[in-house]
Amino acid sequence: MEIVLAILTGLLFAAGLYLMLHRGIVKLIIGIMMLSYATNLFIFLIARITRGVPAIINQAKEVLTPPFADPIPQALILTAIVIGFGIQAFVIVLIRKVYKVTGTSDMEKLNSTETID
Amino acid sequence: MLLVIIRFLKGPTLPDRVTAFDLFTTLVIASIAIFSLTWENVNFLDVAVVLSLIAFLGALSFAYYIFKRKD
Amino acid sequence: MRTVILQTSIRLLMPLFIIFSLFLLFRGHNAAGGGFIGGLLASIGLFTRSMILGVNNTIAKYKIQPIGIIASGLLVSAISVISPIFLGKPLMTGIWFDFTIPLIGKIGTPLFFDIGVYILVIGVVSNITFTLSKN
Amino acid sequence: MVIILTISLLLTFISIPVHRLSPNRTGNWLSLFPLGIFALALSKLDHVIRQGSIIEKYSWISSLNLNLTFRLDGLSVFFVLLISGVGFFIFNYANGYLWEDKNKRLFYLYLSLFMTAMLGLVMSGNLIVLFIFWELTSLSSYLLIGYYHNNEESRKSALMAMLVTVSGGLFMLAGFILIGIEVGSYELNDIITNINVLSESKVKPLIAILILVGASTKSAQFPFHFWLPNAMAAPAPVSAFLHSTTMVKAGVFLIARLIPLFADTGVWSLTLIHIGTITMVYGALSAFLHNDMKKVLAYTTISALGIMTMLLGIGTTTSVQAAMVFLLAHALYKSTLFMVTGNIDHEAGTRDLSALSGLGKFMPFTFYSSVLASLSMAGVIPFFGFIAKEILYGATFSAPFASGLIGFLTFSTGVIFTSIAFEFGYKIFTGEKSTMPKKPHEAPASMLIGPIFLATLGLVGGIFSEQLAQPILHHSSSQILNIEKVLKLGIWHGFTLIFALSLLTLLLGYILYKSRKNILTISSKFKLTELFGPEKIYTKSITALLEIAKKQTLFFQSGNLKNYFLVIVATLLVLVWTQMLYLGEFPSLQSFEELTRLKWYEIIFILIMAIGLVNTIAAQSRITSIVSLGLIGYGTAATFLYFGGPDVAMTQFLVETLTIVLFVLTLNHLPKFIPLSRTSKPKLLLLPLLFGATLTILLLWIHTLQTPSPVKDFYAQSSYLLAKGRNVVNVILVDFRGLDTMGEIVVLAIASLGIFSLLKYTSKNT
Amino acid sequence: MNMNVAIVLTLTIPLLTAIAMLALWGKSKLQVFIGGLSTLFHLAATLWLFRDVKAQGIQLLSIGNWPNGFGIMLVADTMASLYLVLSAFMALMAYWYAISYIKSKTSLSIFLPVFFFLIFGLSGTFLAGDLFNLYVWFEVMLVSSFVLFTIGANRQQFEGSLKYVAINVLSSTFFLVGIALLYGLTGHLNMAYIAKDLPLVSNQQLPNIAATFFFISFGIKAAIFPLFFWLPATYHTAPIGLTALVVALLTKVGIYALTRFFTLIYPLQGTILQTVMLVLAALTMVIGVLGAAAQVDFRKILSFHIVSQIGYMVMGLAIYTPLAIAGSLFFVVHNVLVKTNLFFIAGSVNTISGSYKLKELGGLIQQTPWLALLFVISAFSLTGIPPLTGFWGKYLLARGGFEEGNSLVIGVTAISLMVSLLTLFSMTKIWNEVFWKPNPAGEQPKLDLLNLLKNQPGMMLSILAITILVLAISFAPETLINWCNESTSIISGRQNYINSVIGVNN
Repeated sequence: MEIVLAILTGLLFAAGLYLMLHRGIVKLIIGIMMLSYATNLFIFLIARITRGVPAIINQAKEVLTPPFADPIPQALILTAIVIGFGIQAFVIVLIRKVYKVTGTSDMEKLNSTETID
Repeated sequence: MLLVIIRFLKGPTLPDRVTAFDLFTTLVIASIAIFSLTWENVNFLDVAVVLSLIAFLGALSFAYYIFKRKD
Repeated sequence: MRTVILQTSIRLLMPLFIIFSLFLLFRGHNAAGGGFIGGLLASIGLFTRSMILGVNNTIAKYKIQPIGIIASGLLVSAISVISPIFLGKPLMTGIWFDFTIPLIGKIGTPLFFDIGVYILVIGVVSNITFTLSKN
Repeated sequence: MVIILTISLLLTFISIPVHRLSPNRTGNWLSLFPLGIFALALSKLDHVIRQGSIIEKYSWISSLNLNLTFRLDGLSVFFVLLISGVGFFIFNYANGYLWEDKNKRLFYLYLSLFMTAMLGLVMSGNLIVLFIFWELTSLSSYLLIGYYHNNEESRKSALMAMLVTVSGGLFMLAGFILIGIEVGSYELNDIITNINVLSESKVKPLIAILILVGASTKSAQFPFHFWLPNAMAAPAPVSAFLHSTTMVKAGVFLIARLIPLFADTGVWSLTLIHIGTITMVYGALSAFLHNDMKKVLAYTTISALGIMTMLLGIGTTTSVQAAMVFLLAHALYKSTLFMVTGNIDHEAGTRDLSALSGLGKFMPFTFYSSVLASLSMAGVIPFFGFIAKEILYGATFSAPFASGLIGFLTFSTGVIFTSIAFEFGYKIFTGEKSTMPKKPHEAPASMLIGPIFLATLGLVGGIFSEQLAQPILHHSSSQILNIEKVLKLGIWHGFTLIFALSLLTLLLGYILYKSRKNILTISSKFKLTELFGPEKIYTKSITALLEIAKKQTLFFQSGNLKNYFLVIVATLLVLVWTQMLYLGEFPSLQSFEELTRLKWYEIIFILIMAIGLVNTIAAQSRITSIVSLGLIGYGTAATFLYFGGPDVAMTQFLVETLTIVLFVLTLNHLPKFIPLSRTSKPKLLLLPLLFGATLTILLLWIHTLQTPSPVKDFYAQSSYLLAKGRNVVNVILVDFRGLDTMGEIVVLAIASLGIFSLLKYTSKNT
Repeated sequence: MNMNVAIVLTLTIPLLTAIAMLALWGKSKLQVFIGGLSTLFHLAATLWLFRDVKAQGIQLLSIGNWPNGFGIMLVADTMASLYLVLSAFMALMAYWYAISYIKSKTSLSIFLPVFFFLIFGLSGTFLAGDLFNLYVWFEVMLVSSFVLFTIGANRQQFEGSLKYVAINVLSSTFFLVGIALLYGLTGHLNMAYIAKDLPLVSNQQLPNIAATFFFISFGIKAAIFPLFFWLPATYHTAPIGLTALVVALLTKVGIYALTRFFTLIYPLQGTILQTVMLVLAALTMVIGVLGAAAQVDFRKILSFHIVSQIGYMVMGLAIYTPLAIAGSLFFVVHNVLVKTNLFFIAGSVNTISGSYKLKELGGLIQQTPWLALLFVISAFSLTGIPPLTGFWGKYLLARGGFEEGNSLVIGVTAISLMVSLLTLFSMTKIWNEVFWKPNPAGEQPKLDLLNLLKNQPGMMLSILAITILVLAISFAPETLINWCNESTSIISGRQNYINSVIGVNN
């Protein structure tokens, strides 16, 4: 399973980056989102995955006994997802603005800041 | 489930895909329910409930979009 | 989007959204859930309502001032973070009260922190969605 | 010595207030300061001569072992006297020269700053302190050369001077730092006491070269000389002060200062002799070929500086003494000539040698000083210049090697100097009055005091050389080499070969002067002055630099985000793979065997995600790709769920839905996909695939290692008992790692503020 | 119990102020007043913390009172507290500048809360003793800067910020991957624990690879070649008053993170990355300064210079001798002060003349000789003319480099000296064009210091204050050099840091 998921993660990374390399401004944001899935999966998988046992202490017990899913990456992912959400929402609105202001969605045409004049 | 995916891939129109997506969500909800039964863990069921509440919104927003586009 | 079915159903669903979100919030410490998830659910509810019944209607009904909500959410969290200082303990030290409330469980600063998160998320999401749909 | 610096610094600070109080007499008032310094230095002279150097040491930066050390010894007292003495006249001169200038208050500020720097430079007893003042002279010289900043030429010349001298300074700094590393101190005294440490150092020749580069740029040695003629864009007082008498001699001073350290290094004296000789000849020839009085003077200065460098390089007792004597003689006549030129330029409106004649009637005092200075320059008895020339010839013809060649070249230079002296002292003042832009008249008094006094001093100093110059010069040169042999100055040494040469110089000089016009006509045909030279290299390299700068900037900073991503990721991958392959230790395949098996529903989800992935990339419409993205998002959430993360899954579902809804809401305002984005697909796919593959490999690799996590175990143990929560993930979020969550909600708040501001406040001014 | 009140104040003051700014939305007078007080208090708190650290050594705050290593820890050593004081000082300056710069009320109402969130993020970044926490602080800081760059935006601002955001998203991705790798290798997130356990990892390549991810991620933030592209695309687009603090500190946060990571967690000595960093430092210096030489816009020149100067700091780190790292730290302080001041002056020039383009400017030496003087001090300090601050930075680095003796190091150090010449070249270009050249629009009315203070009070005050500080450091660098030395002795003796964090429980 890990191999499959690892390959999938790799593919997600690749696809995210690939989309970010496109000229279209919408693909940029889709790429960013995909990259964030990939990152989350990566963190999730870095600790060995455990099927089906969440890190929730049973009503009858006082401590968590193995096997259980490593809660730390999960907590990290939660934070990362939320931060990612904030940034993605901002970027979505930003590209909408960029498009509205510049009238182009071609990243290669957005280079007025780097001319020498 | 695969049939849903085929519909999704083939399209051909946007509403087709959206409907497929909605159906897909329903299927996910169902599978979570089954999963939760196999592992005898209630926590997973909550996820299904949440998903069922919000799945509605997804479809709604696409409908909204299609609505607006037609205007 | 003002079809009667939708309008009626969202009116019915709204309390469900709110109640379930509160349920998730308070239960979060012991089972899946928590302030963030609860807040998201509540705000999605609000958002759905505003899509169907209109933004202004929703704002009017729930008297929403997003910036104010964000501020109060942050404030609640910040207070729960800072308050242990006054007992001479480091930031965020969990302070628990002895009594328990049925359905919610023990009351302590981490819970307040989570409530702050809940409020903030509602504020943030409604801020984003309302400004977006108004624009 | 600190008192001297304090006075000078005070001068810098009060120059502007004084200007405010007395705008027309600023220079005169301020000149009292250098006069005071002169008197002070004179009062110390006796002490220095009798009891040796005075050293004052103040701790400055003890962690760097850096002290503010000042020393007043034979060498520095000579320079202090020179600087303050000439400085006194320059301030007065400037008062007249800049009478009508509206912005002169800054001029005095710059000039006093320069004087402070120069005084500090010659008195420093610590190499780093010396360097600080060294750079300050470059800086103030920059400001002074660019004083007429409305003129583009001035600005360019100022920049050129600064770039050349500062770049030399950098070499010098490197040299000083190396000395500091080798010896462990920057104190001149310590270095001299530990001379053997330096002598044994392997890098000593390198240090010598580095320092010589610094000295050469400052003292306008070939091939760094070209900034000096250009620096003539400065007002005349600046040229008379900085670019003939003081600053350009800083390099000579430095060489003299460091002779005790490097005299035994072959490369040191060889370089000095070569550079000095070339500069001397080159400067003299160039001077001869120019007609602009200031340029001519600049080139003769270059030549004279070459002479001093060469003399210091020869390094014998006589030659070092000759260097000091010549330095003084040169300072006296050259500053006079510069001021004379300034007067003529000021009152006649031109400084073209060929266009001037018959000025004597109109400017008698200027004429007087010019004649005297020229006579000294030509080396006529009994002027101080004569004494200098005698001892100069003596030193070169007795040089330890190649004395014939060096002596001959020096002699030829002397001839050229003489011919130029005829121009300055005779040609332009006599004969019929030529046509000039302005009606010539005598300069005001303050512009005459300096030239008259200094020129007369050239005469008096010659006659009474034994009484006036000998003690100072003896001590300055004995300071350099620890010379016991007493310097004897006098006019009459009997009919020696040298005396004959002196006479011959005058004669040949006159002949050369007479034929100058013809030679110039011929040379102008060949455009000798515009031939390929170091200045061309400078201008060309500046142009080339700008060209390269522009090209590389447009290349790297192309404005295309795609390229930026490519470069960044490529850098990452190159580094990661270098690291990976460097040790070449890969995990065996067997270690992967114990991985979890697949379940059927997982396969379906992974399939769905893969389909979503492909579909997102391939999608032709935006909505399709967004829906497919949602598919992946849900798939990811399901994965989290299956592997024990209900909280994460729930959050992912919610966030996913919300993001997609946001997306859809803005979709109407977003552009459609552009087909041109699909032009170079396969090529673009390569890097992302490699990137993905790398991360996959890393992920699997990590899995082969078994790492226990004490933190995880602690959370499992104490989540309920200590933090009173059964949901460990949530407890981590709100308690164990609550600060993360605090930051996270702050991020959300800021992002929503940002969206608010984007949508609300920018719609108007688009 | 580990608690330092100064750390608590350093973090809570900006947070509470930001909340207050949100709560007082629209009441700008009151907001500005509270903000002013709070920046002062924040500076006081950081100074207090700095004093504590100097007096008692490393200060800790274990958030949630959990045993060390299990909760999030905030750690203040000399380096961190020095950075904190610096950032608090710059915040104060930027605040004065901004409130007199920003004329629009709507911009101000967004600016104020975000500005304090930014300070919050900055303070957290320097205090973080936990890698993931560092990531969170980074994001707080970045999102604030995204917002600041887009307030009241024009076309250029939008374009610039889009690139800025996109590249930083990539950087954050690498950061997270790096954190994940280190967690996978050591099972810890606390930096001191990772530092302790990382050498024990059986595999030797994976730590190197993880370090590479961090290098790239922090390198992007610090704007090292070839990762700096976002900077010249962005920095010159937004109004200086709004983004001054970002411009002043963002890249230096990258340097801080690099220094922290490569001295504490992954000692750089003798690794491949050290060589890579040296080479890249040289390239950064050269490419940056050439970029500056090519530009003809006041702010663009300054932006490219930031890149060039970053090269010096990275060089100091990569040389990895105590003196060089101290030099690098000194250089950071110097550069933050001087470069920000130059940006401030550019903003002031823009307020006077209405342009940043060199060809549209001119004659300012006649118009405002005082501003010219202030510019000269900062500009020549930047180029390393002694005895101004830049010289000491340059000197420390050069001495550190030459002492090291390795030929590559010496080569890079020599390049760094040459680059300072090119820096001089482009600084004099600004001086030539803006101050010396006659104004193309003809002579302008004079503005003496009093006029300036009346027209742009906060702006001039902050410029003056920074200049005075720069001069003070120039003539008495002893104290700062000592502090830098002390910080680096703690860096080199990383055991001290590790012990302080771990030791309390053991």
